[in-house]
Amino acid sequence: MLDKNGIAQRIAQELQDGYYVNLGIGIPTLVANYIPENINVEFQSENGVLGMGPFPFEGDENADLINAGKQTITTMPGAVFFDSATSFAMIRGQHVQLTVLGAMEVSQNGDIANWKIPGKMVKGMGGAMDLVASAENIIVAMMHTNKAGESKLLADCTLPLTGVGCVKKVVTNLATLDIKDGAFHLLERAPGVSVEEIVQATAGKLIVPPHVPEMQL
Amino acid sequence: MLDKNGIAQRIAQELQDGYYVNLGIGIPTLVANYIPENINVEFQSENGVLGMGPFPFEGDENADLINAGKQTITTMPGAVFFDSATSFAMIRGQHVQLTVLGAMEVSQNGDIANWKIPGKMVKGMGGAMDLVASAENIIVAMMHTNKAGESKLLADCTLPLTGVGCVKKVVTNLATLDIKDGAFHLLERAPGVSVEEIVQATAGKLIVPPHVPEMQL
Amino acid sequence: MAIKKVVANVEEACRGIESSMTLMLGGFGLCGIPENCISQLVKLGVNDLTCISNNAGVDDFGLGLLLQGRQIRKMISSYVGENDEFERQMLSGELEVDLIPQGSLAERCRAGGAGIPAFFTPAGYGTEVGEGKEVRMFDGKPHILESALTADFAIVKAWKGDEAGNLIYRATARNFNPMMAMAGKITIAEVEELVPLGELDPNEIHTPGIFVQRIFQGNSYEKRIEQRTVRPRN
Amino acid sequence: MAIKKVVANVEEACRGIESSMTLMLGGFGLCGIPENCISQLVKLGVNDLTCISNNAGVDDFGLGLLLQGRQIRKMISSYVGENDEFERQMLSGELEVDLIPQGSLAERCRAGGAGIPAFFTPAGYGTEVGEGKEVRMFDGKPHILESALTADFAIVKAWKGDEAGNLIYRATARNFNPMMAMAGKITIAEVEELVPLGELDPNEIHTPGIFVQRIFQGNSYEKRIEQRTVRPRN
Repeated sequence: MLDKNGIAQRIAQELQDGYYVNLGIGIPTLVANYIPENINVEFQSENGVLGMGPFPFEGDENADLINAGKQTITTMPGAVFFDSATSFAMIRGQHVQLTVLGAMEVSQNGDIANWKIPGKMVKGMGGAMDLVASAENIIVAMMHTNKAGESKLLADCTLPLTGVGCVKKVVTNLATLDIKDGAFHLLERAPGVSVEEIVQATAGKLIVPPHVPEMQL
Repeated sequence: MLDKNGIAQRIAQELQDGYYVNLGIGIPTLVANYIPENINVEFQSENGVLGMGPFPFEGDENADLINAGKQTITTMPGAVFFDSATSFAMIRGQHVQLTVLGAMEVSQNGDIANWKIPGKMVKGMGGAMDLVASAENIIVAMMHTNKAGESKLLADCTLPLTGVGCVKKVVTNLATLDIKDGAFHLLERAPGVSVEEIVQATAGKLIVPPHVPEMQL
Repeated sequence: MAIKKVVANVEEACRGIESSMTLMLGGFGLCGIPENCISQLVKLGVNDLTCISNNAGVDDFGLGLLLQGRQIRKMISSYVGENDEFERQMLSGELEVDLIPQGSLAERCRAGGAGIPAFFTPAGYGTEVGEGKEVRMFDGKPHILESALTADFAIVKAWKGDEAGNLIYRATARNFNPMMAMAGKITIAEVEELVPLGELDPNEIHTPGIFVQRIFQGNSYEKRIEQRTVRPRN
Repeated sequence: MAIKKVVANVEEACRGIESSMTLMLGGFGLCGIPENCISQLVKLGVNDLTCISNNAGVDDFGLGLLLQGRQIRKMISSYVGENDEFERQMLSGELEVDLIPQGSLAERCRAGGAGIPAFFTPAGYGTEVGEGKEVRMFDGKPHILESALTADFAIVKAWKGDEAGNLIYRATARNFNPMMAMAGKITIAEVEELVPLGELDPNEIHTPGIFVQRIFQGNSYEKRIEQRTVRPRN
């Protein structure tokens, strides 16, 4: 079974040379720690920066330089700042090649719910709806089940949707899955996880091929 | 009767302190020569500059610095450059207080035709359609009649339209006129021009008040 | 000569802001917010405000200060609720909240300033954001029609500005400020450094002065950091 | 590390441009046009092109060079006809011309790059530009629906650019270049000065490199002036 870092590590394998990537808050942020050697990728933060670097050294924080998670950051050579309209022009115009997001629920037809729980405090969707509606290539990073042990991979989402039919791949603590033709397709098992465990933890329609390899991390 | 400079001089009286102004090619360009003392106005050129100054001194021409008429220009302190989308955001968003344009025909309900003569070479509307569709305050600068002696102030335009119901004021070599309620309203006679001459030269519906003052230039 | 927009101070800058008005306020989180004007709004005590701002500040800073005084009737934002008072007012129904996808919010402000009354975007289709909105297919993909936003006053914060109202922002403090500057009937800019005409390179300006009606040099900027993340030296 | 976009020369930059493609070309008149790439298009001899460009050059410079070789099937522009060959081809029906209000042209390119498939504008309502287009009232005023423009290749010219494709334009040579850079499936930037990563201030960049796929340093810029207007020294 993977922990959060393992999920991030597996998703990092999806990075390709020349990708511009938008990482959501939470597990997705950790993907930046596992960029494969010998490829160049750039991280876009929707508050208006391309070419983010690591966190600043203590004392070097700049209140005017943050990421979408409102964390202080630095920039790399070749970075650029822009306004929010231009930022979402990049996203909506499909200039960002990969978006990695967390989710509360994903359905077998690629719907995603990750912004609102009725009856609880609603914080808002931020840029998530723009990202999921426009990105060609969305990977959801999440735990396979919620804290109550219920599957987050469902036939239909029960929570208010963030986007419809947009998720193509999910990486969880248990598995890597593709979404197509109205079903989850099991691609890989997390280390030490059996197909049976994944079947048990998946409420939506799951296609299991005869052989399911274990992830190589 | 006014010449082109006289028309420009009369229109310059409409300038008010703090106005951003877009001047079309031809007579409108001359308005910049008659800015009243003690007021500040700024000229916007739709190819991407605010704060135009005079033509450059010989030898100082910069191929990268032109106005919408493709003439080499200079800038004043406080000038700013921007792209064409931003430029028309200023125009369409009504941030420009006054637009002065030439015209081939103007109708009594404020329609304007100034871009195309069927059967002749068509050069295009450039920014004219955006300007007339959006400006709150459009003044047309033109000769009262065409070269054949026919009125350019008509009941209806005969040429393809540039915009509908948008012109509020016309300054010609013969007169200053407002357009409202489906008619031209005679406001002023050009120096030495009689009301009768203006009536003769105006094909559209013309409202003539009992007293028509002569322009003060 | 350039048209000058300089006003003496924040009091003069905020003149005319009244209760029940719609205000746009630049900033992302606490980054690039118009601190001086927010303080002045508290002082003026105007209420029943509709505030268009990507976020709503924290309990004791940014728009949180206006929430404390219950000056805001309605928030139009993409992400809110970093503060308890906000949550209390929202759950009790005192505060109306209209949540908008961040990209649509940015584009709707730009559209308001650019004279584009409406545009189609895929963001929010099939969600509650799309409810009641016109849907149209483009290239086989559903889009919803979103309308422009404008405000009685737009209040923005820039790094440098000149007497003509030309503005330059710094790093990610730019965010929503440029679009909101375009969309205000009256736009107020507070700047960290106000410079004479001619000191800014015309090629480097982010917001042309034509969009700005009043500019003044702010003071005592706190520029609070919301999430201080650092790595150790060595 | 930043994603590098540098190609060796204009030949490499224009690789893949084929007959019958749609190209966007930046510039206003002869100001800010991609001179090197236009020469290369002449050399490649591609034809049946649809060219989206505000203007069409003059007889012996700019897009006029492509017209001479009858490489263009269709021009999408706001203002054309500063050259005789253009006029001859247009009147004889060899050349198709689609005239678009300049502001709508700029906004349609931006929309193409920004994923906005359509928007409403007042420009052209009641004229032949509005014929066949959807009309809708906003605030009591009629608007027409305009659609986004994109291109197989967008070809832009900048003053400075870095290895990551970040671009800075100079003065009014900016014009249509930034929007077209956004709207190309592949965007080629030729620059007067190509600099290493880190030499451009991230705060002063006009076109972020994400919009640019290929960049090269052009040479022998003629930068012809269309209307040389001067005042005498004295």
